[in-house]
Amino acid sequence: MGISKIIEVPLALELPVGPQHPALHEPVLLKAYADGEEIVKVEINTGYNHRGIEKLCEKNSFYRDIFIVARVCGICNLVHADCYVRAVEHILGMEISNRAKYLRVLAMELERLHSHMLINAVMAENIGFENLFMNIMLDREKIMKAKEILTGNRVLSDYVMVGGVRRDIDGVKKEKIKDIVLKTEERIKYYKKVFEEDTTILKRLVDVGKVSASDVVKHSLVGPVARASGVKIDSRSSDKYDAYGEIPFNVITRSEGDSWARMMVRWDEALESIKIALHILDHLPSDANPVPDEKKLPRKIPAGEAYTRVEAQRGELTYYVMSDGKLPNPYRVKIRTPSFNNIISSGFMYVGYTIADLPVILTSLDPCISCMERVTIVDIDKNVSYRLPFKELAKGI
Amino acid sequence: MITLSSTKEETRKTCKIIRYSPWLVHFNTGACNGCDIEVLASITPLYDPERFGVKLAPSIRHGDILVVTGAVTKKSGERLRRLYDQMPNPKFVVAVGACAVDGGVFYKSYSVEGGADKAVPVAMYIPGCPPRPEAILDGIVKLLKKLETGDEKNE
Amino acid sequence: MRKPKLLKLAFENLVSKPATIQYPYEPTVIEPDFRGRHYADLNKCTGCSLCSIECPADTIKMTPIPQDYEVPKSNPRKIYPLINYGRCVFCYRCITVCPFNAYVSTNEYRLADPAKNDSSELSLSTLKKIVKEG
Amino acid sequence: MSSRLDFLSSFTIETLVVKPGRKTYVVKPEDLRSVFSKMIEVLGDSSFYVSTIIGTDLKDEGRIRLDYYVVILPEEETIVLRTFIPRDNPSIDSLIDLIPGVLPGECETHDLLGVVFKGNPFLKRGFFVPSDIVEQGKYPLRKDSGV
Repeated sequence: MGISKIIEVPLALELPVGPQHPALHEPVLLKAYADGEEIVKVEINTGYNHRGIEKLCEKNSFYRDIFIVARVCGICNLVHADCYVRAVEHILGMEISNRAKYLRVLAMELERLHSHMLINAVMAENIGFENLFMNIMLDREKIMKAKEILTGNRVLSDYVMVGGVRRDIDGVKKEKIKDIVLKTEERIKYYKKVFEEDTTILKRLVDVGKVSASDVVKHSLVGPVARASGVKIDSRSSDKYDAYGEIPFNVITRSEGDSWARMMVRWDEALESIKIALHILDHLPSDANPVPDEKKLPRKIPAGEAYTRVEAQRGELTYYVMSDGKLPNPYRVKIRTPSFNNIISSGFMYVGYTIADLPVILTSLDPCISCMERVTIVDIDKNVSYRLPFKELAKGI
Repeated sequence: MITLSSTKEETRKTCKIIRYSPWLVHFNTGACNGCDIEVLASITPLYDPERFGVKLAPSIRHGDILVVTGAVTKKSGERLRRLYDQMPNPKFVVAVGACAVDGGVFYKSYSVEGGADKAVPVAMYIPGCPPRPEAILDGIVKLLKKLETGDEKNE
Repeated sequence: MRKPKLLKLAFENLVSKPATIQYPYEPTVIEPDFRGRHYADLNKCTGCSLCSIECPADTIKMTPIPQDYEVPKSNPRKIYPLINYGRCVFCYRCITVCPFNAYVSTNEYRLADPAKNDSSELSLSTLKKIVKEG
Repeated sequence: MSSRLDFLSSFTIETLVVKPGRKTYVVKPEDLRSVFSKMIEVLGDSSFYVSTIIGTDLKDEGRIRLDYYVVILPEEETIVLRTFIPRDNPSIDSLIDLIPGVLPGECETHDLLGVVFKGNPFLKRGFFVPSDIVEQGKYPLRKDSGV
């Protein structure tokens, strides 16, 4: 019996970064197959965070969905609620007052600020810079206080309602938020300087997880991940929703395309958000009462469909809401979150880097697993010499 | 297996071990990570839980209190049970947030078991969506105080 | 030689006030309109159960008022909203949608409890107990 | 911008608008692949990206509707390519080799709605839908799934 097949069996280490892991704050299982130190293949295995939100949205009425949809992701909850509410307003053909638009943009920019500070703090923690993590989180508490003053709750702000916002802002609150934002501005400038000069950060982040512009577009990566590779996409400047048409701001892009560039794009965007917030606090129009009377909102939603885009902290977030006019529930709600594209097709980014770079690259994509939890991913080996780990050999080819 | 409601004397003796330095292990069973960033914020120097000896344990084997956030999805429910069995005795579970206490807004969904008490025995519930960092610390301090008095009823 | 900047920072931190708030002994500043514990004031509540329909987490159950309480005439069906704080997400939808503004909201946030509690004793405290004669 | 897209008119059956102002082209499912390969040819493969694939189960019409939302890059304009496929055994050919970015959308539509994308080797059932739903062979987003 001749030898039919020779199987070259290298010792490929299969490293499960399990659903419970000090570095990961959310349940995702990264199975990294590494040959020695170099990562050969990453199998991203999810399913731990799937809560069936789209089916749940079909079972609840339009107004109850605002609060379910806001709980898709804790860090970007206001952006989800705002995008969903604008979709319902397009179906209803309802116009909202200018003041409500400005207040929505102010709340979203405060949320972008604290989200960018959080992901930079988690990146500092993952590369072992514990002290910087503690300092950034300390300053982030001030932004949470500003958000609590504006919307009434620190994280999940339930601030948006069909037809406007749920709380108005008076002079005292405006002053409090203003000096909090001004104090945070110099702190962020200081942290940006630390990220530019500190040798440990530069060694760990520069030239790690490099992505070219054409790869970004082919894999439809969005948000700071795309802008760090020179692709200029930003829903705020293209869709000009809410009050972004009247507020001067510029889209930040860099060209290096590695993890360090992604972090610097986030710091620059944080400074940009501060400029927007200060501009809003100075030019807040007072044309009408932004708080709609929730007792008189229409019960019956006419048939129709709407597709709205919004620039969440991690990229372009889109909502598709369709109502068939008969039921008070939506017929179909489709949520496509930025992490859905960024994490799932990012298997190709890890190939060629060492195991120590795995958490760095994953954190530089700003993973929001609770956003991403829609689908399963399977191993993507991109033109890599296929090596047979023991486990798959046992399963039989 | 010594749990809360075995003999009162035993509970008080064993709980004296962890009363001064309870180490937390945080497991997110399908949460919207609102509660996770609040747990993270409560570890930072502003609230400084190290005054009570509270610290994030590096691995589950060193943990005393398992902080569960999130509506337990069916798939991460098995991982929660396995994690609970891996913890050394005496062990307690704190359910943080409306989703972990009773399922929150997702309790009717098809892929959610709803509430941590359907998978593991829970010692302390901290409602709120998300509870403030002070509320989380307040819950843990209440659990520690309850351990001293040892007047434990529920399993 | 970039090192002295670190020394300056270290010295700054040495003299600056500690950033920690001694939480249980020194209360942290809570905004007056923070969304905390809330319960129904049964003098105004008419038992229309609109709040339990609108609650996104279905935590409000309309339960009958026990016998030994004086029920105002405006509540014919003698039922009141019972909020199960375990599942409540504190979105204040019930407060904004209640046609009679019958909800009392506080910014109380320390709700940790070994058992899942609800708003029964708070709501019933708004009613007068019937004094048993003899 | 519309001048570059008039090659679409040869494929479209009808055009409509999804609020607010997204031009929609209804195409037949068989020539979806040729539409995208022509788009790569005309626009170049790094000047548009597929933002999302939305599958909707139209139970009373007995059809499943698939919308491909494509963002044209320099001006970031969103256009929609809409196809209808029969509901009983829905299958359409995959675009995974032309555009790697459709992988998440196709995997999700397969796992939630049961649409088979011919040629996509990565379709797996039941990694994120809990295992008891998979055994019952149900697709959660179908209207009659009774989940």
